[in-house]
Amino acid sequence: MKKVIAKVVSRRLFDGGYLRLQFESDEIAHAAKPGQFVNILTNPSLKPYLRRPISIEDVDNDKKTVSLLIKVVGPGTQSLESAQVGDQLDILGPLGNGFDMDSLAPNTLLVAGGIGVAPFLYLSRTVAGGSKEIFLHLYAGGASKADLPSWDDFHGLTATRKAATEDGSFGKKGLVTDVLKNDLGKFDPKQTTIFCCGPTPMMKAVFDIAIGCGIPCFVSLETTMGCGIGSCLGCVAQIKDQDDAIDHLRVCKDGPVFDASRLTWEGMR
Amino acid sequence: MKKVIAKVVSRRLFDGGYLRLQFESDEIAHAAKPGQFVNILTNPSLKPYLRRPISIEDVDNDKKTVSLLIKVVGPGTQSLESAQVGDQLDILGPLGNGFDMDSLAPNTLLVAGGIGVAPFLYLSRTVAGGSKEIFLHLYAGGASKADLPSWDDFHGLTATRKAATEDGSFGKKGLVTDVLKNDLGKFDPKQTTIFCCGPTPMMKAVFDIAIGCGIPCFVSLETTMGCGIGSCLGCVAQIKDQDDAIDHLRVCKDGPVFDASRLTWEGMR
Amino acid sequence: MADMRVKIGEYEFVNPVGAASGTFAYGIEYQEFFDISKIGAVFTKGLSYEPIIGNAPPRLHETASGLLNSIGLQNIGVEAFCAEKMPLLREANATVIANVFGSDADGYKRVVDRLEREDGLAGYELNLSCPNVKAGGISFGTDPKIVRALTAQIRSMTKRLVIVKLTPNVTDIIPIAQAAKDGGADAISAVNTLLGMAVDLKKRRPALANVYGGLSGPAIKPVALRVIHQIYQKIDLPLIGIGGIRDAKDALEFMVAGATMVQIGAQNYRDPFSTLNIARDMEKYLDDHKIPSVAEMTGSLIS
Amino acid sequence: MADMRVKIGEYEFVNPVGAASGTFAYGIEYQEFFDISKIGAVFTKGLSYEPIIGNAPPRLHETASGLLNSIGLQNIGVEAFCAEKMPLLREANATVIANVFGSDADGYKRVVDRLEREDGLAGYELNLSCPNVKAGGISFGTDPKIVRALTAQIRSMTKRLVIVKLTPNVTDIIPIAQAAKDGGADAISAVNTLLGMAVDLKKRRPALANVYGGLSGPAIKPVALRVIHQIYQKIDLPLIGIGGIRDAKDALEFMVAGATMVQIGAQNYRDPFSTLNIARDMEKYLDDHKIPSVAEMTGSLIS
Ligand SMILES: Cc1cc2nc3c(=O)[nH]c(=O)nc-3n(C[C@H](O)[C@H](O)[C@H](O)COP(=O)(O)OP(=O)(O)OC[C@H]3O[C@@H](n4cnc5c(N)ncnc54)[C@H](O)[C@@H]3O)c2cc1C
Ligand SMILES: Cc1cc2nc3c(=O)[nH]c(=O)nc-3n(C[C@H](O)[C@H](O)[C@H](O)COP(=O)(O)OP(=O)(O)OC[C@H]3O[C@@H](n4cnc5c(N)ncnc54)[C@H](O)[C@@H]3O)c2cc1C
Ligand SMILES: Cc1cc2nc3c(=O)[nH]c(=O)nc-3n(C[C@H](O)[C@H](O)[C@H](O)COP(=O)(O)O)c2cc1C
Ligand SMILES: Cc1cc2nc3c(=O)[nH]c(=O)nc-3n(C[C@H](O)[C@H](O)[C@H](O)COP(=O)(O)O)c2cc1C
Ligand code: FES
Ligand code: FES
Repeated sequence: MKKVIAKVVSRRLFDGGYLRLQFESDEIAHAAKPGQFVNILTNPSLKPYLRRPISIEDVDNDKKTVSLLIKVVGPGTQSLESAQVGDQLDILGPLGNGFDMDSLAPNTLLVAGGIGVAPFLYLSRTVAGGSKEIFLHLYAGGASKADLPSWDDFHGLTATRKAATEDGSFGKKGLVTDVLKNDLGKFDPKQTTIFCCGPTPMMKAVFDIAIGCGIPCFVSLETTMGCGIGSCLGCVAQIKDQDDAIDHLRVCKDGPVFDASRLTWEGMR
Repeated sequence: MKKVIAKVVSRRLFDGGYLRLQFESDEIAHAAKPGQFVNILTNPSLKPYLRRPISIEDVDNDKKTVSLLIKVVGPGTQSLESAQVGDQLDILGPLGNGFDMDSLAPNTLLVAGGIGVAPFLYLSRTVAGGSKEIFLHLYAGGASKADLPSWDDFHGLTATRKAATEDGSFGKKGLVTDVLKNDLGKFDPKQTTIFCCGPTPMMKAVFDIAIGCGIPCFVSLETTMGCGIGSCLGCVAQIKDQDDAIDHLRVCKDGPVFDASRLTWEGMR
Repeated sequence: MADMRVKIGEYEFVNPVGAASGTFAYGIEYQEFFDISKIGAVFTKGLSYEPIIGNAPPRLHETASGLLNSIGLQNIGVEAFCAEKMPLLREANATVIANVFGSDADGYKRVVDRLEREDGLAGYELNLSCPNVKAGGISFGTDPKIVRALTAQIRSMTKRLVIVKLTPNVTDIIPIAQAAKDGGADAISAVNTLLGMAVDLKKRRPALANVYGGLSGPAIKPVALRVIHQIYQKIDLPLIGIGGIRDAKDALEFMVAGATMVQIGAQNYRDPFSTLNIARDMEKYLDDHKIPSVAEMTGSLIS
Repeated sequence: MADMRVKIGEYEFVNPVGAASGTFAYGIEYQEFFDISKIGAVFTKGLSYEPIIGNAPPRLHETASGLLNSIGLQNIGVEAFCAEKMPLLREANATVIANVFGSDADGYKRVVDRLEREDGLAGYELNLSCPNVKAGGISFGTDPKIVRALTAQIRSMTKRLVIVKLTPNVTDIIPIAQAAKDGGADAISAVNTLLGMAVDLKKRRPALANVYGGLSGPAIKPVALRVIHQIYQKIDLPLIGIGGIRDAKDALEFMVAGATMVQIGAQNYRDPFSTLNIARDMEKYLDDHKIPSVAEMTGSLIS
């Protein structure tokens, strides 16, 4: 983990309030693993007060730049939206553990809701470029076509790709969880793992489907972060161990990816 | 007094961190009197929290636009610096009493320190365009030539003009108060009034010179303002009446121009 | 369109948004901006029996998302208020609550006594944050016994609303709030400002001539919300939430936490129209969410 | 170059800038950013005898220029701290002050007792803001008798520095500060967080699972400065100023108001280097102003 002052080298706006920022940092690019994130001081003044965590969406081949896919929702992401090429950003990263690459199964299902698709791009590129024989299957959901801004970038990286939109403007009309449910019969549970990232209700639903079929399910959690580096204990997720004793683990340091079966989901919003 | 949402119609930066903004508001332009000011919500977010008072520097002939001369010193004036032509500003005005035009003497000396010169432009234009025979004499001081950004605008509006800069880069080298002191012998105290606007120590010095010669002296005060419209009682200046009883008057509503002989100067910074 | 009326005691307010004392002058000064009868209530600048010239300047200092002030209770005195402001306030048809204070219990009594002879007031708000001269300058609002006695005294003098305004600068707000209730208050308003200070590093001086001042603005909103919630949990009395309210969302948060009404303070400096606009935006929120009456919001927190 | 050393009791700190408890983990975690022996002191996350899992999430909520937290004192317990963190802290040559607490007086005692057997600690900071279970959950730091007794008890156990950390949520800070002094404290640190709350309007729920939380950040700086100034006027004891410090200017303001040292809290979240950078910038300020020693700043307010 490093603190860097990184230059924005490209910036692209998408319909639906999405933004891709690419910044230069060979330190972060070299160290980055799929599912890790960075924590950005979006505004040196006090609005917002805290840094904002954003997943590493991708790292370029030369490992010089990192790209982020951002949904503009509030003051922090608005500040990022106003960053221009050439501006400097104060960034901590890479943070967290990312996806456990040892948990990749021959069939690995990437289930994404909305902006949750972001970390799967670098994961897919890494797996596609790796030596293990792993089939990736992307299930990406959103309210509308505009909520899948990175869909085309997955071209050639996954074995299969399915989209679902609530308004039917792209892919199947409906929820991505329904598409997933329909497909699960095709996969041998022993050869399958689910990685999931999206809104909490969607991740819970995916987990319910997964345990129903006996498939391991890993979820990437989103909580409000104070420091992003394991110090404040503000970002915790509640977990239970085998004998149901409760503990609190840091999403930033011990996560953000957790085995969903460990979670109580308490206070996850 | 009105609250208007006014469009910036021109913007000019000067060396030395000065800025002239012109905004469109026939309501304020029509009502404005020399020495009045406006109070601007420089930033809809909380930095800074309060509005910022800025003198009306000038009003155009058609009484459609108002111009402001601003020295960029902190968050509020920085926000104004970043305002672009076409942007909208939330402005209250015109505020305060301005200069008492009945106090204009045949010789009226306008003594300005730094940005304090701002309100004298509109005053000079008004007097020059008026019917009374009044000779205006501008004494403008600053640290350096760059601190007299509006010097040329006074061309033709005053009977005489003298400048003093501390570094000697323009006009006389030294303090404007020294230039003033040297000149005062020329004016008949009974036919003379001083209007002064600038930093507190300079205004105090001018007042001391003025009483020494028995010349009435009016100063335009600068205090931190809460509301700008007479409500909060935060901006007060301390005055004493004939029998030395103390009271507090609002700079925004009862001022900003005061007969200097009424002031105790307590807490003026 | 949602019903915006709220009730405290027998009094019905047109909407729950008032202008906080000291941030809206004597009320009538805002009539040039808008029709002040359209807001819930005008809480006047604090009135004492005699005029007070207040503290020496400087009196204001901006802080992060806040404002420190040490006005020192400058006001024109109750007599001038009755002579100069009340006739205009009556004419404007404004709902007026007089914020009153004294340097001792008798001071409060004399102000209310004078105002009882004046038509057109909805009630009194007792500012208990000011220094009790007889108790060494500690503020009235820190001692339950004094709060109860003072409230009871004013209660016995009037049929109008008696609202007790509390200071947040106490270890435990509950005994104080209970004392206000026991004294017969119709409502509690909270909070007044937090005691604070700022330093001018360049000059090595306090930023305020009075050294200490009262902190208001968005910075204090979390403290104010907590105080309202604490009182609402324990004391059965209508509450008026004050502290850092900037918009309809903030105002509704106070209502959800337990307030029946709110007051807008320093935000009036940023926008003289804010009370009116916040009431309008609250109504829009209720309509958008199909909530028929603003009164339903009070205490609707799920915990 | 200005002399940045400051002294509390017999202990000399390399500079007056410490990292506040709960905002710098156990200290050693920051060694990967910079050499932590270069800051005045590391005040560890609050340590209890047994590990504590803390409150349910959500635990954080941003407010205007501030941060509400309800961590609930989660920590690994003193035993794990001694086993896992102390060896590394000793190796890093850090100046470490253990922030300790318990649910009763005995709890504090047991933590200190264990730490007394550990080398490499400069002292203890007693967190008196936490709930006193035997006194119905009211915090220790609100009752002078308890503060005095607790301080005296710890004082009798150690030759190391005993620093008493006060809560600002009290009516009058002076009796509490006096009690800390009477109990034998070497210094007082102030302030801990202000009790606050936030409401999630959309969900009609408290923003924190614990409903109430502690407010920190720039929003509280005026309150913290006032508390330091009040104590400095009345109590002759070194003070450590805490609350909303973002930069060297803020830190120096606390010193001018009376602090001998400062602690940087939530600002560490915005910038993990902030303690180091603030110490550096303070030195630069002193050099620019030709002030030979930082200790001269303490209490240099002209009033
Ligand atoms: C480990 C981690 C990785 C993340 N990766 C990404 C990423 O790659 N791209 C990305 O855009 N975001 C990502 N997020 C979420 C991102 O951190 C938040 O959206 C951001 O902090 C919002 O800050 P803000 O100041 O813009 O809005 P805030 O003021 O914090 O929030 C504004 C409003 O939006 C709501 N809100 C917050 N987050 C979301 C959301 N995700 N979707 C919809 N509404 C929301 C809030 O409840 C609030 O009402 C990640 C979060 C975590 C913890
Ligand atoms: C009635 C009135 C009329 C005014 N007219 C004008 C005008 O026409 N043009 C104009 O530029 N300003 C004018 N001012 C001053 C202006 O209001 C302040 O400069 C402004 O409020 C500063 O806001 P800020 O947020 O930029 O800086 P702040 O953060 O408020 O101040 C930044 C720093 O600059 C210092 N500072 C503040 N004011 C000045 C100053 N005037 N000169 C040097 N340092 C200062 C402060 O002490 C502080 O340290 C007027 C003030 C009043 C009361
Ligand atoms: C400049 C100023 C003057 C005030 N004067 C009074 C007063 O006279 N009486 C009173 O009860 N409260 C007074 N207050 C307190 C406010 O009514 C209100 O309780 C406080 O400012 C918190 O609300 P806010 O954060 O919305 O400003 C004053 C506040 C300010 C800022
Ligand atoms: C997340 C968090 C956790 C904290 N934990 C502790 C703690 O364990 N013990 C303690 O004495 N203070 C604790 N504090 C209080 C800080 O040490 C400090 O007193 C307070 O945050 C004010 O300083 P600041 O405004 O600079 O943050 C904590 C503060 C925060 C924000
Ligand atoms: S965000 Fe601070 S510990 Fe995770
Ligand atoms: S600024 Fe509020 S009364 Fe003058």
